[in-house]
Amino acid sequence: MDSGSIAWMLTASALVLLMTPGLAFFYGGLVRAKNVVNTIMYSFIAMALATVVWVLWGYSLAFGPGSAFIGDLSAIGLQGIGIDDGEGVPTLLFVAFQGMFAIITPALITGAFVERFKFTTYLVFLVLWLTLVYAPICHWVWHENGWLWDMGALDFAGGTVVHINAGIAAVAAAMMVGKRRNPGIEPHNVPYVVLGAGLLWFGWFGFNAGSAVAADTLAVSAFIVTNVAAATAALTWGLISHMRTGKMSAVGVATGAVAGLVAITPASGFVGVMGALAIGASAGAICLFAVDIIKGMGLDDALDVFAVHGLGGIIGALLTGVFAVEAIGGTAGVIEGNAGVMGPQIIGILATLGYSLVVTMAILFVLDKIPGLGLRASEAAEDQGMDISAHGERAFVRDGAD
Amino acid sequence: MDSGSIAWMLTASALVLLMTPGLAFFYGGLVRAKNVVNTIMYSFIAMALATVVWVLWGYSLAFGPGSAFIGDLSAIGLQGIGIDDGEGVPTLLFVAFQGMFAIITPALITGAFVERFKFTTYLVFLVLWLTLVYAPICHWVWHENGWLWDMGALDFAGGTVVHINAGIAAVAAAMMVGKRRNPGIEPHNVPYVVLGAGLLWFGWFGFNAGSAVAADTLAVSAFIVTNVAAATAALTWGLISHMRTGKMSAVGVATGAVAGLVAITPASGFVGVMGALAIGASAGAICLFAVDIIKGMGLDDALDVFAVHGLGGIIGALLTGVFAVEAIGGTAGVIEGNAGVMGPQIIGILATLGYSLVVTMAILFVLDKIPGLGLRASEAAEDQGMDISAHGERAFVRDGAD
Amino acid sequence: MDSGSIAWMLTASALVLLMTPGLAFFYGGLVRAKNVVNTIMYSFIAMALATVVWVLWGYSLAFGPGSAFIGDLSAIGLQGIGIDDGEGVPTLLFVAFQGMFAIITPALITGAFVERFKFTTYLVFLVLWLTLVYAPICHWVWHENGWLWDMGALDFAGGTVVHINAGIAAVAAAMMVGKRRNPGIEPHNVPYVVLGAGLLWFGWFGFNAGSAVAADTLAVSAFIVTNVAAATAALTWGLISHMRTGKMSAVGVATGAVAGLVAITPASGFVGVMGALAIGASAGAICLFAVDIIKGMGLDDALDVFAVHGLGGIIGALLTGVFAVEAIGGTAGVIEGNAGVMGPQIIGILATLGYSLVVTMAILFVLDKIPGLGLRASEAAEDQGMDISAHGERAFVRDGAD
Amino acid sequence: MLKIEAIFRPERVNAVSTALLDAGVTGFHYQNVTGQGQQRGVEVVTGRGGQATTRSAVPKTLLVTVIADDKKDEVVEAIVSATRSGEIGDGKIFITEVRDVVRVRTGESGADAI
Amino acid sequence: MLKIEAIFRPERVNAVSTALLDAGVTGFHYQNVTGQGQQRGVEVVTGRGGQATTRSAVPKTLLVTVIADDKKDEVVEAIVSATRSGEIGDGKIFITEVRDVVRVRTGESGADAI
Amino acid sequence: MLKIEAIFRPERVNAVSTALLDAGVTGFHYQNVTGQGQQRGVEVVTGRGGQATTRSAVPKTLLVTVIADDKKDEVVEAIVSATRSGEIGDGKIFITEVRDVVRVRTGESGADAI
Ligand SMILES: Nc1ncnc2c1ncn2[C@@H]1O[C@H](COP(=O)(O)OP(=O)(O)O)[C@@H](O)[C@H]1O
Ligand SMILES: Nc1ncnc2c1ncn2[C@@H]1O[C@H](COP(=O)(O)OP(=O)(O)O)[C@@H](O)[C@H]1O
Ligand SMILES: Nc1ncnc2c1ncn2[C@@H]1O[C@H](COP(=O)(O)OP(=O)(O)O)[C@@H](O)[C@H]1O
Repeated sequence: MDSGSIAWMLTASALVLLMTPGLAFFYGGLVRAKNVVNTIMYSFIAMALATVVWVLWGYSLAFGPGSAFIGDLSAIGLQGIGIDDGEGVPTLLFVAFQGMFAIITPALITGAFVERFKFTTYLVFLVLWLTLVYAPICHWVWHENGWLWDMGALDFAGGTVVHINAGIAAVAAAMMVGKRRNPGIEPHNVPYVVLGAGLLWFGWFGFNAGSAVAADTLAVSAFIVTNVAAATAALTWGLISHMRTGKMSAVGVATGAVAGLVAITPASGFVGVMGALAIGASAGAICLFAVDIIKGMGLDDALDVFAVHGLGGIIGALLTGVFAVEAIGGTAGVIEGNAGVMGPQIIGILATLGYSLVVTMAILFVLDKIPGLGLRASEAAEDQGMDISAHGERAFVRDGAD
Repeated sequence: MDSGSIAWMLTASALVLLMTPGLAFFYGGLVRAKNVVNTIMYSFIAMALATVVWVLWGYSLAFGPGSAFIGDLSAIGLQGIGIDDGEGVPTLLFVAFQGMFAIITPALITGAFVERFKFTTYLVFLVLWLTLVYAPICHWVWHENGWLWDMGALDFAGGTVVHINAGIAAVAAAMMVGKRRNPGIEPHNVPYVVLGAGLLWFGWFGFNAGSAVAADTLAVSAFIVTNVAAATAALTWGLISHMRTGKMSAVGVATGAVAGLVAITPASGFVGVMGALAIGASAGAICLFAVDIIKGMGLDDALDVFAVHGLGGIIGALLTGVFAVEAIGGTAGVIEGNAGVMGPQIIGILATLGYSLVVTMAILFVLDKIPGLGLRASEAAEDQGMDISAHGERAFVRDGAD
Repeated sequence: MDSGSIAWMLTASALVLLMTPGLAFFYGGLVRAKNVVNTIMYSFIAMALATVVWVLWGYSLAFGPGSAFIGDLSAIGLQGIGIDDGEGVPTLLFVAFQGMFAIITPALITGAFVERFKFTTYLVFLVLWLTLVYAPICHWVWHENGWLWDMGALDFAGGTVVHINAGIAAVAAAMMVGKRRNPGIEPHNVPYVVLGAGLLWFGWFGFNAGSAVAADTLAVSAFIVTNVAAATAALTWGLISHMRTGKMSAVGVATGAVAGLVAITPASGFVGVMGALAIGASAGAICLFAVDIIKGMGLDDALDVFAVHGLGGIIGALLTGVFAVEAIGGTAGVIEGNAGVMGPQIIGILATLGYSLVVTMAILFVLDKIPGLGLRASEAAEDQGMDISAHGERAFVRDGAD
Repeated sequence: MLKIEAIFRPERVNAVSTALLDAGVTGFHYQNVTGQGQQRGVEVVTGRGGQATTRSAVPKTLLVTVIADDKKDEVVEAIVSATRSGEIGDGKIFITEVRDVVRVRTGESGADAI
Repeated sequence: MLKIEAIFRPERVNAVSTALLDAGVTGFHYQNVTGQGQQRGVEVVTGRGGQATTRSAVPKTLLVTVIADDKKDEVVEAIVSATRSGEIGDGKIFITEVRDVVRVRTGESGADAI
Repeated sequence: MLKIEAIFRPERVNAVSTALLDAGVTGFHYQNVTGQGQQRGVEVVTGRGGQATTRSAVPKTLLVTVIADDKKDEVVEAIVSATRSGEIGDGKIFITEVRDVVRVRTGESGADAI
């Protein structure tokens, strides 16, 4: 065991945990004031529920040896993992670190269905989705027995497992739950959006540089390219926003940063600073236009989860193949003459898109039919705001009585 | 010296420092809008005042060799602690890390008397309380000469020293300062409460995993059980809240997370994941019911400090004895057949409750008598709000003039 | 390479990054509600723009060998820096860490011209200022070829490079852009100010203890003196505020903490705890009085950048020379009998003040003349608020439509 | 000239705006208020999630528009149709007389200024 | 029908609510406003804590209730007794005539709609 | 007694306050509202920065002061001069009659209570 790597991975795990409150504020600021508590709770409760699922059976299904398609129940309740097990860093630390990914991935999906999804159904959805969608895809990509790992698909920190997966599940959810009755046009709290983006950016260093699972030069490389891609995408989005509207939207710049962070995620252990600049610029530009196009298609993916995370993840997965540098991550990319790397990348993207879309829709279809559950809050609840109807709380109380 | 352990302990110290702004927002969101600045300042000023007390004499009283009951003045002003002193990690790093605990403990108490306590008196109280209550109890439990340490009482990260201590001091303070004239029924800002809980959860990794004082497997174990207990308690509290009211209160879930974090604190270096699940579930359920019971008793412990920290700490201290695993922390618990561990735990709890209650009341009694001090803000100040009366500030200015 | 040092420097870099969102809220809370998005964006966009400038040419100009006055273009686009280069920690990690300093320094300046500066011009200003002011001064002080380094000027973490530099640039900016038409008298959101100060304090551990560029005893020493100086200055400021007004302003305490953090910055690797107490107390007192004096001089340095950062940096740079302890940083100060240390300190301060003032004014003079740029937003934009006019956003939307 | 003050559920404000503009109203302003009437109120959770209580005062929107006398019925009708749900809590409309109106920009007064 | 507008200290809003319900009022609404009168204002700290200044405009609550003419004295009395402290800044009550009232839910108008 | 309600651009509130005090007004209160009139509104960015749209409702400040009848012209003039920019959106002043005023502190009513 290396104490330096333990130190870094403890820190990285804490950083990734903080991303979820960050997401809560990023999303929470974007909705209307009557839905902010609900939106925040979609994320925050994932910290509770996903952690419990993860230690009980999620980790085992994702990282148990199992087959090429899914793990097994050998580590259920983390049984058999001793405090001193593991090489480099303790196995329990890997469990903790990976558990933070299992928290944020379903939380990302919630951006699609905010302001109308039934909260109790969401809790059931979260458990099923982690079990039936997240754990298998995680196993495919990151377990040495997984079929995508085996094929050589590159995903350093979760472009497919986390972002494409959540992005397409968001499409499924937006389709199944339907449009909001009366969507707002302005975010209710822009500072919250920026605070959330700031915490996400900060936490993402744990996400990407932590995916080296060591305090080594690869972690350092992942760290710096993460920063560069976030910066470039934020700038690109901001400048295009300014060119199109004459004003530089703060929400746009914050979203651009997130799009850049998403896109660099799969690439962060494989590309250099120049690759990161290209990936950031691509994500900043493409995701911005995608937001409008998808809105135009009539899908009420309320907070643009597919445009930012789905598409950002796809851009990142593809450009990982293009810009991979052998001296960094051990695999050469197209630019270094290795076109063969693209096949597994494309297969990984398609498999994730297909599997997650179908199974997410199936889960939601079933939940919609179960008496007492159902996907959609009542019209009265939606009109009144989800904060009062689902949580019995008003976000901000400032009338005479305070 | 081990650079990995230094790296982790630097990080952990910073994380624990951040818990106090987290607490400021957790508490600040719960009060009415006219008292939020004051509530935040109770915590924030502790970062200033407790740090100064700690380096001047607090550390020496707590960790100087002294007797079984209190340290001494040998390290006053940190004299005699060289930059290279210490094993594993430098002594100065231990001083810094422990100093963060001395900040948050008195800040926790303030939840009991928000919206009415006189701010200047609070400053004096803080100095006296750290000196007369915190430093001795810290010495009893964590110094090798301390009588509770000597007896074998287990408190990995501060269940007695921090939480039971602050919780019972809160009872003393609520009794001495009396009820609010006109308490509100709704928190003024639920997002602040969740933000605060998020920062507390994040920082608590430093609190608990940092209490290993090394980047080792014990720190890792403490890290993961901390996360599991927080998650389980948040979920338990949320589900019971939903069963009782039909709505899942965000404040409830956030409070549940804190209760879980409190309860796992003494246990975090001794129990495994299964113990953490049990501790989290117990704290989530018991503290929730205790909130109502204590309110029913007519004590205006405004933000439920005793129900969450006092009782959470007691639950944790007892269950540490129950669930301790020898392979983890070197001590077997009741479940592993060592019933003898319970005696010191119970004695530790009772001693802390008794000593802290009596001395805190004595301090407040004296402060109440001192001309120019006194415990309670004037009625006019309380009506107008403590922000204007004690700080000359309004939290939110949004009228025409901005 | 030492994994412990890598772990700490990864963490420290992330911490310094977080300071900029912290600054965004610190500054954002101080302005009026109609300008908070704009104020936040001045900082947030620096995370994007300064990062890109830094990796493209900023690092090379600052840390390329070059001459005594400026680096060179040898590392443009970070070319030639391999993933395994460096000793102790990888060179790329030093690049990343230092890049965070290049983000926050220009962001600090913005406090001078909030509520009226043209946002697009700011983007151009930021690029020019980093290139023409920040990179050279950074080279002077921190590159072994730099003339101030060579002379033995002590600046552990950026008292001159960051704070004096930003503080005097703020004076230049306030002079060039002129006064606000209609300044407010109260901050619009005090909790944001404290949140920002909390994040700054937290992140500053990375700033100062990270400047040891290793997880060693020097980092530990820098950590603890940072905490002590922040605490002492916050307390000093708060107590003087209370003596003068009868109330302890939260904004005052938060500002005091920042002043203390500024002042300890150059000293943090050279002084001990007693020095830190003295530095904190000096900064807390002197900067408070300076705020009023400078306001009285009619300069609309809106958020007191010079009083806090400029003067705080000067106090720190001077007292570094006074309190330096040979056993800590290898250099004795005046108190240890080495008066010779003061010369380079004073020269460093004067050179930074002079160079930054002149070149910043020159940059702004030119930008003012360029058609389509110009320094000042229109009167209508200023009246309406910069949020709507520059970003097309309202910070808080809470009318019927939400 | 009449001042029409309408109090209704906040989620109706866009519908009311549209209806008023369709009815030819020249301007209006609105704001959030807290209202209490026959509506039992909303259930809020207290005691940190352990108990629920009914808060009788609920968020409402108050909109004010000043109109010429002859527009009264049309405007009232427009508001009613945009806000009526048939449930308790739909709100009320109060009508008062206005003595004079001044348009700041031009100095016009009386009916011309509406 | 009369409109009663009362402006008072924010901390009195619960007392006023109770007093009005006791006086048989059918509904009301209130909101935060900034008020300026003879009250010298509140002392606020400026200059980052270095100086104090008096801000003459202070937070107040404005409550509006529409009542039948014959309830006037009772309602005014209720408000006065719930808000009077005897210190400057207690506030004022303004009474205006209302021409008509409409209850949206039922379409009732006039006194029935109050 | 007259109630003067003035709606104007928020940045003018200090100027209006000063002008009113100069005109001898005894008190007033104001609050933020959202207003819609001839002003085309403000351009806001939507679609996460990709598009701009005009939001017709804009932030305004509503100020209310109750005065004696003979002060009407002076007060209207004071407000107009403090708020007029000549651009659309300057705002309007509405004048209504007040039947009675009560000063809570003293119980005075009528003109004495203003
Ligand atoms: N007499 C009144 N004066 C002022 N406001 C009133 C009055 N009566 C009702 N309101 C307002 O109208 C709202 C709706 O009234 P309520 O009695 O709940 O329903 P309904 O109008 O459907 O009978 C209340 O929340 C309150 O704000
Ligand atoms: N003429 C007025 N028109 C409108 N509001 C007024 C008027 N006079 C006073 N007020 C309001 O009443 C509040 C209390 O008035 P003030 O003169 O301070 O105390 P008092 O009513 O005790 O004499 C003020 O803050 C203001 O909001
Ligand atoms: N008939 C009206 N009733 C109520 N408020 C009005 C009315 N007409 C205008 N207003 C208010 O006055 C503000 C300014 O009016 P507007 O028509 O934009 O400009 P102007 O007064 O310069 O013609 C509007 O935003 C609105 O809030």
